[in-house]
Amino acid sequence: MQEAIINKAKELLADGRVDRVIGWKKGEFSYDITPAVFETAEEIDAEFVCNDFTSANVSKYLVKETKKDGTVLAFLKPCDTYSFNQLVKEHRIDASKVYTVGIPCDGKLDPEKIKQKGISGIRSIEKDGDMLKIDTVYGDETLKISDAMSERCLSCKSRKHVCYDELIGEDGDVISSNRFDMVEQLENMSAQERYDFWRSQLSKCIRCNACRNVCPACTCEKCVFDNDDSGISNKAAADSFEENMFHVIRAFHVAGRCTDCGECSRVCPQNIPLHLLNRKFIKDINSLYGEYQAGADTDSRAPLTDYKQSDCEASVVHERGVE
Amino acid sequence: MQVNEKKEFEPVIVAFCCNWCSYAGADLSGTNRLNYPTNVKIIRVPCSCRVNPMFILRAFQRGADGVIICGCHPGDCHYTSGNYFARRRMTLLFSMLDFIGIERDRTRVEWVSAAEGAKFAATMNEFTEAVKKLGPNRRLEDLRCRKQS
Amino acid sequence: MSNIKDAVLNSYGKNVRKCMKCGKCSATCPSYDEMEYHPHQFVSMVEKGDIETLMKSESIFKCLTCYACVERCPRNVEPARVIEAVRFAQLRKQGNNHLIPDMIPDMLDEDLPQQAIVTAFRKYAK
Amino acid sequence: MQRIGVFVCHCGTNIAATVDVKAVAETLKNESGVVFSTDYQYMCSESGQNIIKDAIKEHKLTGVVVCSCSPRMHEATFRKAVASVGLNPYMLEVANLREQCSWIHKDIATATEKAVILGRAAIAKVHLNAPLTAGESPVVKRALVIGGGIAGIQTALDIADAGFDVDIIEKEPTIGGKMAQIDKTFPTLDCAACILTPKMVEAAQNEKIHIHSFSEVADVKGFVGNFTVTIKKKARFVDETKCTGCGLCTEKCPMKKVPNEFNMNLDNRTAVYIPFAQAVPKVARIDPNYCLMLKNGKCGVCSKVCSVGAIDYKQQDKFIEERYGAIVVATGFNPIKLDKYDEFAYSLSPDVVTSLELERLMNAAGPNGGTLLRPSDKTHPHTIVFVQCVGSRCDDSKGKPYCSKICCMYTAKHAMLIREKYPDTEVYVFYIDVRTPGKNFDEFYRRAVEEYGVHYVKGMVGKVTPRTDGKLAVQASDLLSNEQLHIDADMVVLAAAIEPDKTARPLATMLTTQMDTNDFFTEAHPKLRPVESATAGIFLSGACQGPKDIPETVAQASAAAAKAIGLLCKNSITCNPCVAHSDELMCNGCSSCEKVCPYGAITYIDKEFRMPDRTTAIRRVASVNPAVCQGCGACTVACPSGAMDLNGFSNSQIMAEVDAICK
Repeated sequence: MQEAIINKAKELLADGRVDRVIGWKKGEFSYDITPAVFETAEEIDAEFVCNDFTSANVSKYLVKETKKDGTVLAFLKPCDTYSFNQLVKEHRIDASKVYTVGIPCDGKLDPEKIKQKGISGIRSIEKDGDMLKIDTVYGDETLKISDAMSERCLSCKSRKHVCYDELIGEDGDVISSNRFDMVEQLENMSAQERYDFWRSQLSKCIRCNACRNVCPACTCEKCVFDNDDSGISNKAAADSFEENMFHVIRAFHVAGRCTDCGECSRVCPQNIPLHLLNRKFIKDINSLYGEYQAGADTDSRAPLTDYKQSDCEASVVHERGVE
Repeated sequence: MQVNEKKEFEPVIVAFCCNWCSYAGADLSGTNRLNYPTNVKIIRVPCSCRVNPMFILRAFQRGADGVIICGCHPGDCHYTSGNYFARRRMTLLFSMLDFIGIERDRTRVEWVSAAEGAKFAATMNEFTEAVKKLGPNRRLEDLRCRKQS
Repeated sequence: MSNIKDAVLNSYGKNVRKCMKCGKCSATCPSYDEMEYHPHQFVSMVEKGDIETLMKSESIFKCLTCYACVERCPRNVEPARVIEAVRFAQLRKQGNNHLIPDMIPDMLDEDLPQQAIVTAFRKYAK
Repeated sequence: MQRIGVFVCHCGTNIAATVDVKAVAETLKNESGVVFSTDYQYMCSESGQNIIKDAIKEHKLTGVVVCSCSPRMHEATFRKAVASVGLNPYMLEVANLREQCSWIHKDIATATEKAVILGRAAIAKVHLNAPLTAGESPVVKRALVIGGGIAGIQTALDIADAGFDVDIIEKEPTIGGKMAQIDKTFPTLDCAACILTPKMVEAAQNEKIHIHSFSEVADVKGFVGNFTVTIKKKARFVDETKCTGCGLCTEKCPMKKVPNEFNMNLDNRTAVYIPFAQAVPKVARIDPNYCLMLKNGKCGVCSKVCSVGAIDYKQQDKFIEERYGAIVVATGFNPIKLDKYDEFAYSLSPDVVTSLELERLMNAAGPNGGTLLRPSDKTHPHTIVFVQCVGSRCDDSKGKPYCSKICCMYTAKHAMLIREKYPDTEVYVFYIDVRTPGKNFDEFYRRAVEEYGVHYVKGMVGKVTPRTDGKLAVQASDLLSNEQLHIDADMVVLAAAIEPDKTARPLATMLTTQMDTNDFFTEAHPKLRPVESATAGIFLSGACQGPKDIPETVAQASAAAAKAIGLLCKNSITCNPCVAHSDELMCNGCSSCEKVCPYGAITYIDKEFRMPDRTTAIRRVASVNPAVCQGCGACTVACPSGAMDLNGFSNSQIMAEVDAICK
């Protein structure tokens, strides 16, 4: 797979179809991967990777990349194509400056999960059937792939690319996933239990802003939290309220625009399940205003910039069974 | 912080009222001398769609115990569609606040027309009563702000 | 005096002041000619507190409770319910006009069905 | 830092009785930025305004807070006052101490406490106020009148008289409205057609007036001075420009059993018809529900006989768009449906009729050529019972809560006309109250009683039972003699309540005007602005605003016309400066705001920006047209980055108010 992708990148660079390539490069460890821009075949040969750990969503980087001259080649996993579409819809990406190549994805691995199994000193990881063979400095280990798979990939919503100029491999389908199960579980708790749950989660927040910085929906020229005139500017949470407020406002700002790519939870150093806040909005929107998948297209109206006269009243929230 | 145990809890309630219907409705309940508690303080906005979720969170942060948004009845918005957008925004926000465990009765949307002075007063009485029952807003308040007063 | 008025108004449960004195209740009443005081008079007399007069009148038992007036009253005053409230005020004067249990054995007819006896207590209590 | 002056009004005792105004002024003096604070009996009075003006000059105030009545009442007054001494009018805020404090609270201590907080909120807002300047937008010199009854006709004539073009939209095939159906008018008893039809003709011939008959309003966009209205011209299957109104088609039409709505369905018309002889425009219309050609494609007689070829079976609804500076609503009324009132046997007997049906029965152009006959057997009625207040003055569950206003007078008229024409007929009128406020109205009613011998009975009819002998057994109460009456009547006439036309509610939604719970349009002020709606540029004429008789309707129609003319005379109107604006440095160009804007005021431009690294970049940013923006603020919340903000109600201003209240 990686070979096919590298060849494609080099081919498009060589015939001048694109000027740059956005992909992933290896970090200090094999599982420690960051997005990167490559301008030459040499750079690609030296550093380009695409493996089970290249899970970062590169679509957000195109906001800046398409401001520059020339065309950029982007390799997009199915879930990345939703983010790409959404950004095109919001005029944040100039689609004419991007050449998109859809690449297949069977789910990415989460190094954190592997480490949580007590496996450390990882040198390399290889797939073997539904098992992982892990070579560590302390000897070989094995692990079931499903135990190492990213949480978000376990509840993957779609293996279908919603947009691409070219596709490597076969296209998949939209999957009926179980992604709202956890939201539902929380909904069924009492208010006090929910409060305790979120307090225990959100109090871990260190306001590193990683969730915001990685989010493909958070591409504001100036974030309200950085804007002294917004009235809610806030660099670091000083108390429990502000921990709540930051995440509620962030979730609200991306409501109806969030494609549920799950980057926020992936990058959270404190492992806060932030995607649950976004999914709550998605679930509510689906049930109250009809199924809507942000990024599935580039022309439909987002649920929060749309209305029906027959919409339910806000009191539906108050009329719910469990308190 | 000194708390006078005997004193009845007096909630702080912020009411956002749209200029065309609900603010006029509030005026009408004044003109008709219809009582509602002093706890309710009204902020005039041009339309219910002007109410940013940030305002509501800010109110809670600064120590409000309840926030109510009043606008024209659906279909009667002075700006045609503002209250429809407000309705979606508030529904989702309230649902989210509920999701993180904030008591539902602290938030409310009510449509009050310029002719409904009685409804405005009744709504404010009810809402204040409901918030009183919940007691002080501890789940969402910014403790720093409370201490200063 | 005012106690009776309060009791009547309380059991009536609505607002007699809603009456606009159109007289449609009396216009529609099938027992009109039987009654000394007519439905519209009940409403205005109860409002004035002149209830003793009504309680003494046979009119409270002439009302058929057919609810024609309730159906047709434009103001939803429901005069039949006013009459009913006055009737109850009269019937429920415990100790005054009710039979005393001790009196019953002498009056009891073995053949009388139980239900008839109970009904009779209510109906002929006066 | 602003230099703020606080002015606390006593409003006589309206505020001062419940709020310790001195204490409020004293406490607010200590707020940051407040350099002057005082109280006065009546701030809105000239001397009160002078106190404000003097203080602005003396203390060099940059902001003013008036603690008085509702800003809806006197904000404009105070803005004018501060502007007269050179302070920007938008540097003023009003704290509502009367409607929202003193009038609703009783305890002085808590009311005063609240008053201080309201004052603080206003001060906090003024700190962040910025001077605003109002722009101007042009006025389209053309008016639209919706409804072609007497109200609409009068309004249109007056506007046209002033020299402006005016369009009438009428949903029926002819203008004229309810007045065209009425036989005689009170209190003078002159014939309605004799005074109405000349006006209809005048409207048709006036070159400034353009009548769109058989048309409806399909859509309204825009705002005062610049409305764009889509008019739906419904297919009448007759070419209006060709038809001469000769009536030959109506004579030849084989489909003759169509209920004639002009005569309240008391007789029949043909499928192709002209509503009545004096119809304007006098153009036929084919009723597609009955026309054999349109239903099954077999007939075509009208098309054959029409010498000008006006019949067009393929005609479609047509939509036209027109721009107006002012809109007058004159949608009128209808009698209510009576199926809820079974006790009067309206649906059981044809001899129980509504008053409007009686008008047709008595009219020379009516089903009986002006002779009053019972609909059932066409015999002369000898006893007629009139029932007042049918469905009016009811509890909400039973009918309309309001008085329909016109019934007392037209019933007196009917009773009088019947007694005059048929002295052998006994007429009973059952009333709850007889309401005759109006010039020569009570005299008129008294004449009915004294000169014409109409039996007025204080009481109500409880029940009407049709008997097999054709009589109607009427059971009623006579409250004054305290007896129940039984009358054998030949006819019963019901004074049905009137209600706004059904088209009014959807129209109000399109116009974004307000209605009360009964669907009557709400006026901007019940006493001082009775013919304007709260929405600028929309005026109210006739019974759409509340029940009215003809003289009152005509008076209001002319008043509405005067208001509309006042607007059309202006070349431009001052815009509301409290409009949205976008901070281009923060705008993402994401189009969220554009999607929620009800006025289409937001467009996007590609703009070049200097970047921090001295390069330039072109970005798509939102731009608001201040003449089109009405300042609702929907965009400000839709904007994810907070680039969009609203003048006069900015994010920071509202948050400052929130903070002041929650402190």
